[in-house]
Amino acid sequence: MALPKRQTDIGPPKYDQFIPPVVKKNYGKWKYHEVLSGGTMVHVAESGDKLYTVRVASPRILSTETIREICDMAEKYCDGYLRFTTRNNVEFLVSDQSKMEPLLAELKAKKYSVGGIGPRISNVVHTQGWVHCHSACTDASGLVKAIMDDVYEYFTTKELPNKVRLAVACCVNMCGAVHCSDIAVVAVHRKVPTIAHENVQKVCEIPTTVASCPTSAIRPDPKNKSVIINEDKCMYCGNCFTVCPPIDIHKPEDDGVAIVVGGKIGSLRTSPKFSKLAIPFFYNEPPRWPKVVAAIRNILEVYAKNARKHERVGEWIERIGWEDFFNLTGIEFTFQHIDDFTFARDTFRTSAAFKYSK
Amino acid sequence: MALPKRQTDIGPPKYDQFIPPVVKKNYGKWKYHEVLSGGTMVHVAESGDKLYTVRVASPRILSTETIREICDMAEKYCDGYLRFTTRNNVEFLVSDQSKMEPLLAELKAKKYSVGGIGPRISNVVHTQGWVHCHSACTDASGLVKAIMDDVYEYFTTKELPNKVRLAVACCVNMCGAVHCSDIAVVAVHRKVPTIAHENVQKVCEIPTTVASCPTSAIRPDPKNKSVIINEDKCMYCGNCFTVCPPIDIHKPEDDGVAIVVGGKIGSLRTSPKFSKLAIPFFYNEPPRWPKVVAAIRNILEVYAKNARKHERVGEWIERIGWEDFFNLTGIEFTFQHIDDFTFARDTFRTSAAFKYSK
Amino acid sequence: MSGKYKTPMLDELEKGPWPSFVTEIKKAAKKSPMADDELGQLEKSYVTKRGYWKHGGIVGVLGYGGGVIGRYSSLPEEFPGIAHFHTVRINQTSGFFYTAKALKEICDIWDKYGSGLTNMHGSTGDLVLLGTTTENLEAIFAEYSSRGWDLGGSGSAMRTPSCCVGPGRCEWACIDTLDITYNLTQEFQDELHRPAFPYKFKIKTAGCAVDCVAAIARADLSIIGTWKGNIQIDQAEVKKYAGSGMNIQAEIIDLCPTECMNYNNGEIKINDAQCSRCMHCIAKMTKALRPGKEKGATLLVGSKAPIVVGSLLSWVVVPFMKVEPPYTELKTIIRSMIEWWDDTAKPRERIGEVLEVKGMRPFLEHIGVPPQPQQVKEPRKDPFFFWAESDFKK
Amino acid sequence: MSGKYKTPMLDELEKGPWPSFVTEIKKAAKKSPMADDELGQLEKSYVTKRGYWKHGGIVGVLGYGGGVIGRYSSLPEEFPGIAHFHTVRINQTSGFFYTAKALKEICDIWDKYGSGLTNMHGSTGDLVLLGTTTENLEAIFAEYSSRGWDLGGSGSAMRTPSCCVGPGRCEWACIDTLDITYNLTQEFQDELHRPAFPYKFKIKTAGCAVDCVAAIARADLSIIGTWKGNIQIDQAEVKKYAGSGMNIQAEIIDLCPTECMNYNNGEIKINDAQCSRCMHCIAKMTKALRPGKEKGATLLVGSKAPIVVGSLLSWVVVPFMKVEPPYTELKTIIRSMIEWWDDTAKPRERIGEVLEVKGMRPFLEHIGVPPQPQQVKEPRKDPFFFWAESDFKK
Ligand code: SRM
Ligand code: SRM
Ligand code: SRM
Ligand code: SRM
Ligand code: SF4
Ligand code: SF4
Ligand code: SF4
Ligand code: SF4
Ligand code: SF4
Ligand code: SF4
Ligand code: SF4
Ligand code: SF4
Repeated sequence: MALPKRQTDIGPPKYDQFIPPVVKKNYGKWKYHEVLSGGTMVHVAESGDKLYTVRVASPRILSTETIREICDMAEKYCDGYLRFTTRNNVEFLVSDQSKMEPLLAELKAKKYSVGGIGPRISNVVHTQGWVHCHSACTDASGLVKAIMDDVYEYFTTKELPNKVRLAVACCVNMCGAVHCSDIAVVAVHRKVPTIAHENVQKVCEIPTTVASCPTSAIRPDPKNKSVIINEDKCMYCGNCFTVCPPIDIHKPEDDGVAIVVGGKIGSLRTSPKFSKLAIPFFYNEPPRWPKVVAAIRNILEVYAKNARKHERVGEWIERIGWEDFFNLTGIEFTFQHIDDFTFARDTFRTSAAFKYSK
Repeated sequence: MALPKRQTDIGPPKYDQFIPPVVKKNYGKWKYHEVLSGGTMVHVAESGDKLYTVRVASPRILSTETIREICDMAEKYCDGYLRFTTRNNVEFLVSDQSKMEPLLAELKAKKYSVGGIGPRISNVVHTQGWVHCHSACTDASGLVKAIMDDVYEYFTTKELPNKVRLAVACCVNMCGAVHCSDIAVVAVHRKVPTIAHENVQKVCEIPTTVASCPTSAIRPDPKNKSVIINEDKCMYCGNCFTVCPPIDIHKPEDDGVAIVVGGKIGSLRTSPKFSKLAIPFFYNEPPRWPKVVAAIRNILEVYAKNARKHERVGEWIERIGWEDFFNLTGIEFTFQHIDDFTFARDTFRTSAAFKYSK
Repeated sequence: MSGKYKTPMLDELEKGPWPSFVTEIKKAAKKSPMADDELGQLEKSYVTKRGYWKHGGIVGVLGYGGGVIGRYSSLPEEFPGIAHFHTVRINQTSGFFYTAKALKEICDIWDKYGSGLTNMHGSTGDLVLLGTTTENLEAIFAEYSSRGWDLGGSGSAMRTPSCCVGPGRCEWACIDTLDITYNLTQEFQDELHRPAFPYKFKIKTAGCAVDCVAAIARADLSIIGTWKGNIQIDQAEVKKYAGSGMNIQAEIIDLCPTECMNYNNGEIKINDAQCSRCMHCIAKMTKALRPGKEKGATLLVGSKAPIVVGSLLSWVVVPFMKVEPPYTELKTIIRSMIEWWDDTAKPRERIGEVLEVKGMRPFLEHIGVPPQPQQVKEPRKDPFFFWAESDFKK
Repeated sequence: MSGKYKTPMLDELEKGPWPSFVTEIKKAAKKSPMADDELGQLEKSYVTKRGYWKHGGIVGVLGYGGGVIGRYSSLPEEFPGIAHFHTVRINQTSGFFYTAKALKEICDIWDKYGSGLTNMHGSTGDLVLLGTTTENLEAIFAEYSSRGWDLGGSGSAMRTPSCCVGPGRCEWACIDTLDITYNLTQEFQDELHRPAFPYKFKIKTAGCAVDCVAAIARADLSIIGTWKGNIQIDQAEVKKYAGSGMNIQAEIIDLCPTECMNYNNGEIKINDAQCSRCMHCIAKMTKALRPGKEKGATLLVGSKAPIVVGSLLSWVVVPFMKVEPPYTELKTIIRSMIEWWDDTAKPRERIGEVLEVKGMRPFLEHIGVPPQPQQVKEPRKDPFFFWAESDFKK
């Protein structure tokens, strides 16, 4: 069968072909919204028109079969109009209020999870993991599934002081929003990479490899036409592996994940914040990483219990101080917590005022 | 005349020989104090005993003649007991309240300045300047005299929202507390040093000289047995001059001073803070540096008018934001204000929330 | 076709209430041997705790330098279906709006040429088609492009711009995020498809400082909507919030970072000159408070992930500019930014990293933006600063 | 003797209410030709806007490596009196306490051998004698040391420790600053007088977090008094403050950084577990509030001036330790800190600079202090962290 004629440099189709009539009519003229439940809301336009949204969880990896099922429902209840959110949920865009109940009923019947709106946990921003990436030091999708099964109530119904944004990155490249998340998981190595010297000369550019190391741990080894890694300087970032695959950073028995907390993105109240290290290491324990899941729940519950209304995790911690975060969560403070990288100087405490540990 | 026999490694005489009896008796057992006036206070011990203090300004450079005069008064009114403060004022330690009035009267007659206690300006921490240091890029004592003459009312009587600590450093070595002062003056160069190449090889160690440069602007010049400075990298710190005098950093016509603000030392309320650049440059205008003096008064008055009670200059600025500091003081914001040194990254604004300029 | 592998580990992840990616892979595996082998290899990863993917080679479509991530199993004998398992990045629509019809068509093509698995969406924003072979790439491209879809970016190129839903649904949108994103994507077609930059360059546009697209954290250029002038207050609605039990003092006034609000006699007053437009009060009292009327955007530059000198958040460069069709001023300044970066960066250096190394001044001078206090949290602390000849002339 | 020079510029600085250093120099110049030439050269500096001092050469007294700063005029023909104009650093007493008798004796000797000018005191704390010649140094040393005074430090050595007035007058002193300073000065006599360190090392001791000696900003080791347990409250005095017009809510409660205070029914309550011991409330209500009873000190390390990588403030290393005579534990940990620095630093590298380069861990391990959240403002942001073999054994 002949292929259709290819086009180049056309960019994506224009969005206006995909927005429902009520949006077209009220484009940029929205007045307010109301959250109706953990997964539904209504936006009211200046004209009085209303747009109902039903948000549904997605594992992000979607089969075409599931997409079609979703599309079928969209056609049935909202003239085929739907969108995805920036956190990979599905949103049904309903113009006709009377369709809401049947839509919700069908979603329930088909076991879709409605939620993620308001001061709750929404979907987890995450990346490829063992599913697709050569760099992965854990699996992202599995961690997400295990975590969300556990905190599920906070997606669907239960409220928190404010939104809690979770993320998972399967290596320190951090193709997600781990560096600015309320609570996030990032996979880390803990051992110096081993070098398949015989392959280095075949596959790698030595100068590029040497230059790739942020801590200058790599120097050329002209004798072996390879490179040498200074064990004391290497902090296992894997950047050398990215540019030179024979430098193997993967050590299944020593690899695992760290938990970071307190990041945020919006400028509301306080400036955007980076996440900071809470727990430096858990071993990979597929399929359900129980210790990681328990640790996240612990942090979440201590936050839920202690934070004030509208306080994000990072805002709460900054109010009470990190000393107290460690006090309250019972998390052990280790040498790994003390920064010795780019920002170190600015993280050392330069004040005689601080709280003691219990 | 034969010299007395020298002793070594004896350290200073023990303090207990110099403290007045009331202090000896109540050592470590003070209960509270009261500020009686801009330059007097009383400390009350648990025993009920009282120690009166009269604080007197000092130019820090003191002739033996003046010291003797001060000592005479100390003998007359407080059994010879006196001390100096950490900011170089003189304190008469009076045990007998009835001596206070005559002491104050004599001080007044002799034109001593009583003050510096409470929410006021105290003495200016400063350093040698042209009086004694080879490194000086301005004179410290002269600047201090000019500034204090101008803000004198805030030393003796007038109150401010809180203490305002001034400092003057005659070069970026900063032998004072400029880096953590409410308002301070630091002398700066603005031109790349000139090198007396013929002397370099005589006086300097080339590797030390090269290593001394924080921005790696210096490289060896083997041909001339000297060094070369990369003009683009040099930020005129003068560290090369410290280790290699033939590299002359002094350019009287281009040198001058910068004003920094917002530093603090104590941990009360907010953490100690570094001072930040307010005005990058004024020419040296001895003997009275009128523009510098006017600029300090401007900042001081804007602070006095706008800050809340107990707010230090830096606390006030952080509450209103630096945008507003520049708004309110009318100081121009320049490229020099934007950090491009060690801490740069952390000073760039990473938030969508900020105030506009007028 | 499916069920070639026993997957006890992964089966665990079909339990529980959250939708299961394993179920999705199994669904695809019913039709696609690729998906089935993916399942098998993934189970193996779960057992041995490591991935089995080789570094990607360079694969793509004619005339394009990116848009496809090459991926090969390191166990091709064991899992022949995924010997090749490339992903195809398709430009999503602005704001991720679709019709069922369009999506189904996308699925049909994908079932024909790929694994039947997708990522809706990738972290950068693309619609990601997960797993195909090198020989199918041209066909895939022809099918999609003929229907109006184009490839996204990869490699040292502009990446697919992305944005929040903005005026498409949100009452706070100060700029037309959807239209800006569409226009910029069109403007930079060449830069998107033919990698010639020092490294990747991402653009994200948020309608306001709430930043629902993480622009400030994940884009080399972050465009964030804002306003000048006074927050619009509807005092009647304020009273309703109070009536419905909101503690306005504690929840709104006390949390205003600039302390520019007060609440007295049931009315909110705002000293707008002091407001930093942080969006807190508006977000929590959406019926009563609305952004001011003069709309525009703040441009921030430089955010990225931590490799290799630590994460960066974007820095304020242009505090306020009008952003209106045809976006000429915006496009010009973006081109100027990229030009400076392109001239200055070493390979694999992001614009934020270069800016940190070179300092703000040369960049600001190049793009013609004056220094402003809004660009910094605070002025410098050290007394070491440069002077240019031009400073002496003043 | 005096009046050799016309000094119109400097004469300007005799006007105005603040005491004049020019007057001081003139007073000395009446007796000392050195002081007169100092005046002349200084006037010249005021005219030409530059100093006329050469780099100091190494001068000193037998058996000591420091304590004297060599200084030579670069215009010795023009100003022969200050061809040599060295300063002598004399250890001040703890807390700068003197008797008139002792001070007069100091003056008598100085008039005999020097310019008659002093600095009361130098920034580090020394009693600085300003201006003498090389040949007088031994005599000066013999005269002072025989009367119980010793030289201060200079060069790559321990510098004269310094402290606030502490228990000598202040109700907030949590440690005996005067005694600690005296003891440490005695303990480190050798290190003070014979430079053998990589660079200077300064110790400053403050009785509490108010830090009236700028310990946290200007000392390689900052010892700052503090307490454990509850702030002592005298509610009757609280009522008196309220009665005398203090707005306790605004001035005290609202400014407490940890929000651990409240004021109700005329009483102050403190949740001491949350108190960071910042000293604000105590300082502003000294009659009503007093530090807790279990006293000790926080040790912080590393502050310095900006040359060359930017200023540092001291970092918390030991959050709390008892500091009591004979201060054995304190002396041991200081020796251990210095040992680590001495072994690790490059020449002219201060301990704070080394710590920044090497990271906290090797230092803490060397001195035997465990990692604690008190040592940081916040944990690290990047995911790049080291593991030691010892971490795996756990
Ligand atoms: C649909 C979506 C935009 C899109 O284009 O897809 C969206 C939509 C809305 N966001 Fe958002 N936000 C969306 C991602 C984000 C993100 C980005 C992210 O998470 O990566 C953020 C930044 C998070 C951060 O700061 O770390 C975000 C921070 C907020 C906030 C700020 C919360 C706070 O106080 O810190 C609000 C305001 C609020 O909740 O009061 C908000 C409010 C809203 C409103 C109410 C705006 C409106 O009037 O329509 C929308 C529905 C609220 C809800 O979901 O609770 N949205 N929102 C995104 C939904 C993701 C999801 O599936 O859950
Ligand atoms: C005498 C002296 C100690 C000494 O050993 O010499 C001293 C003595 C006292 N200080 Fe101080 N401070 C002295 C230098 C300092 C310094 C150090 C410096 O300036 O280099 C500071 C840190 C400044 C900073 O944070 O930048 C300092 C910050 C304070 C504060 C904190 C003010 C604030 O709220 O930020 C207080 C408490 C207060 O004023 O309420 C204080 C309070 C006091 C008290 C009330 C303590 C007491 O109960 O005796 C003493 C008299 C108060 C006064 O002068 O107003 N003292 N005080 C120093 C006098 C210097 C001078 O001549 O003016
Ligand atoms: C597919 C995707 C993850 C996902 O599951 O969504 C992804 C996947 C990869 N990223 Fe990414 N990145 C993806 C979004 C991101 C993001 C998030 C974003 O764009 O908002 C980031 C963080 C933001 C940033 O740009 O810094 C990100 C930061 C990185 C980095 C670190 C770059 C840096 O300068 O710090 C690398 C490493 C590199 O480029 O060598 C990287 C490299 C990679 C590579 C190409 C692996 C490599 O080393 O060559 C991954 C291919 C995985 C695969 O086999 O499919 N990816 N990558 C995302 C792109 C999908 C899309 O087009 O929509
Ligand atoms: C006399 C004194 C200033 C004063 O007028 O009080 C002083 C004077 C000099 N200092 Fe200082 N420093 C003095 C206290 C300080 C302080 C403050 C302190 O100790 O609290 C500092 C800042 C804190 C610190 O230690 O960082 C200080 C930081 C410096 C530096 C920068 C050191 C650094 O690591 O950043 C230098 C440069 C150097 O060592 O090469 C320096 C160098 C000098 C030299 C020796 C000049 C030189 O480059 O060789 C000055 C000799 C001046 C002269 O001719 O008399 N001086 N110096 C102070 C010592 C008097 C005393 O013993 O009491
Ligand atoms: S975070 Fe790392 S492992 Fe995960 S998709 Fe990105 S590059 Fe691959
Ligand atoms: S893993 Fe990172 S730190 Fe270690 S050698 Fe490789 S590039 Fe360097
Ligand atoms: S600040 Fe500079 S010029 Fe002034 S005394 Fe110190 S080293 Fe000398
Ligand atoms: S003045 Fe400073 S920056 Fe310039 S060359 Fe000398 S040491 Fe380097
Ligand atoms: S970023 Fe602002 S405009 Fe965009 S969806 Fe979020 S709240 Fe609305
Ligand atoms: S937008 Fe933010 S700063 Fe402005 S009034 Fe509202 S809460 Fe205050
Ligand atoms: S530091 Fe504390 S103890 Fe020492 S004088 Fe100041 S307030 Fe008193
Ligand atoms: S000492 Fe500081 S933190 Fe503690 S109660 Fe008083 S004001 Fe609050």
